[in-house]
Amino acid sequence: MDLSLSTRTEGGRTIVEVGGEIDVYTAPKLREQLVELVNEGQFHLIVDMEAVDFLDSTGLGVLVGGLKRVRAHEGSLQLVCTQERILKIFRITGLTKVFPIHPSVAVAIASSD
Amino acid sequence: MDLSLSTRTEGGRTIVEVGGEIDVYTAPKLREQLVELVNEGQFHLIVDMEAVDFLDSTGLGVLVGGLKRVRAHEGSLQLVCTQERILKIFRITGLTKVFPIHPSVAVAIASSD
Amino acid sequence: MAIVELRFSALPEHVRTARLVAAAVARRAGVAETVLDEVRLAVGEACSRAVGMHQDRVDDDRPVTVTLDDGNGRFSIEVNDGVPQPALTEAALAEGAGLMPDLSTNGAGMDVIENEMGLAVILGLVDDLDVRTGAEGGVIRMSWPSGAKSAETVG
Amino acid sequence: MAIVELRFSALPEHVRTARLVAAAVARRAGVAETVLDEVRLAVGEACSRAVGMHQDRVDDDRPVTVTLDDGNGRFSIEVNDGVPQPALTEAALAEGAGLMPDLSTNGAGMDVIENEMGLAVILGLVDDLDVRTGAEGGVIRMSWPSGAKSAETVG
Ligand SMILES: Nc1ncnc2c1ncn2[C@@H]1O[C@H](COP(=O)(O)OP(=O)(O)O)[C@@H](O)[C@H]1O
Ligand SMILES: Nc1ncnc2c1ncn2[C@@H]1O[C@H](COP(=O)(O)OP(=O)(O)O)[C@@H](O)[C@H]1O
Repeated sequence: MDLSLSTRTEGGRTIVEVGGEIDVYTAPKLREQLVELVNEGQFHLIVDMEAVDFLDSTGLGVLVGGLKRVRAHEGSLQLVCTQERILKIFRITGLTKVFPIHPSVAVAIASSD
Repeated sequence: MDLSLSTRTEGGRTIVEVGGEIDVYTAPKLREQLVELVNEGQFHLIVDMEAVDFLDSTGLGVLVGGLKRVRAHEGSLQLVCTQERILKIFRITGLTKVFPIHPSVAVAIASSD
Repeated sequence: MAIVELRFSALPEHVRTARLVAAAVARRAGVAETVLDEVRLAVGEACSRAVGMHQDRVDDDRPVTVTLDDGNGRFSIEVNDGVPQPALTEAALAEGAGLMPDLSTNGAGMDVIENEMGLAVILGLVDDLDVRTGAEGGVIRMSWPSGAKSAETVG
Repeated sequence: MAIVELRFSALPEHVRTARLVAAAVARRAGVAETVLDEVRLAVGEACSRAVGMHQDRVDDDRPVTVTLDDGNGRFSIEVNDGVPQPALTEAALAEGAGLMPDLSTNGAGMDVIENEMGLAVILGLVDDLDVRTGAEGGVIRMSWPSGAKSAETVG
């Protein structure tokens, strides 16, 4: 399955909804999307991963890259994820300590960063 | 997907309902089933292929083998199939002339052979 | 050139894997959705036949090789059964030697039907088809239009 | 022995095909459903890494090779990146040279994280793992229990 991307703003945050497979083939598109948002001056991002079927380290790398970019502008990058098999990959790589991970977009917006 | 097989009798015929993939790997199971029925003295068979996802020439070979077996006992082997992509394979190989193919089990039972 | 090659021990269980791979790579190469069923069936037939060629050769552990290539605006599949065979002569090839059983004839023995139905299906499905035998094994080569994407623009 | 081997040009698009094949063959080999996600992820990581090894080598058209083997009650996957590398010394291997970045350290540079996360995922997922480099290319070998079916009973 391919990658799908859609963005919207809500509560002062930009929400990036990602669906499908984030892997070595599709991750560049997600990277482009994040770079574009930062270039447009949107520094508070929430990446909603509830519709993601597959995530690998290339996808993690893109998320880490996005985090570095928003941080350079005092911004934030939070994740929405409840899928155990996706969470597991963040846990294995220790990235649960790097990203705030929330159970829903509403919770992510409500959270102070 | 694997092969699924179930049999029942109805209107003096034995109906073999086949589902899944009939190919070089699974066709032997279908062959065993047909041989078993003939050995049990059931010579009027209807093979219902409506739940078949994939059929190749090995499957066709098993059906032809079944036909030969029932004919040796003055029996019959009719097919139920409405799926265009399955029908196409019978057409390509000229087997539409060899097998009576019906749109439903009811029609197959009603047809005089 | 974007090439994918699958090699497998000549066992019926792997023919499915070959179908799966061929369909996935063909889809990615831009082969039309309506043609994918044909690709799946044709590669399955070619591989079943290849596996069958090994049937009476217990000591023969040469693999079957499926090569998928989406270069030059076409998606091509080559199946090599890995069973060395005497090469067919040009003349025999021209006559389609043994390739196309006359299944439409009423009197066609059903044994013939059973043995040659695989090639009959391939011949019925595939327009661009090439069959060769030789010391390197029997090779069936088939190809389909692969749509807009060329190998250079992919990736 | 039931072996399936997949070779592909070192392009990102083929990594999906490798995941697909590995999962299909693993399922058939009797690997538990709960483990299939791990297999899919691990082979994807190994292949992504292999493709990455080719990135700065334009002239290098050696393929990546994935070998799947369900012999001996285990399902094993070997990924060879096809990029000749100096062999690691035993000592370096024992120390896990460069394999396991210390991601739990707060100070770990995120560059390191990005570069080595693939191996970190594999190390986190796979119990039976072997990494080698050499003139034949870098090889990652992984295996999982393959359940009831042995190669002999299949088919
Ligand atoms: N192009 C290929 N694709 C997949 N597997 C291959 C390929 N070439 C060789 N192999 C595998 O690698 C193994 C070693 O064969 P290989 O090194 O090619 O022998 P040779 O060098 O004599 O041709 C073989 O068992 C074969 O299955
Ligand atoms: N070679 C390919 N391999 C894998 N996925 C591809 C490939 N080409 C395109 N895609 C995926 O398909 C999506 C749409 O690609 P596109 O080229 O616009 O047409 P299509 O949807 O028909 O593939 C992309 O998001 C991409 O992820």
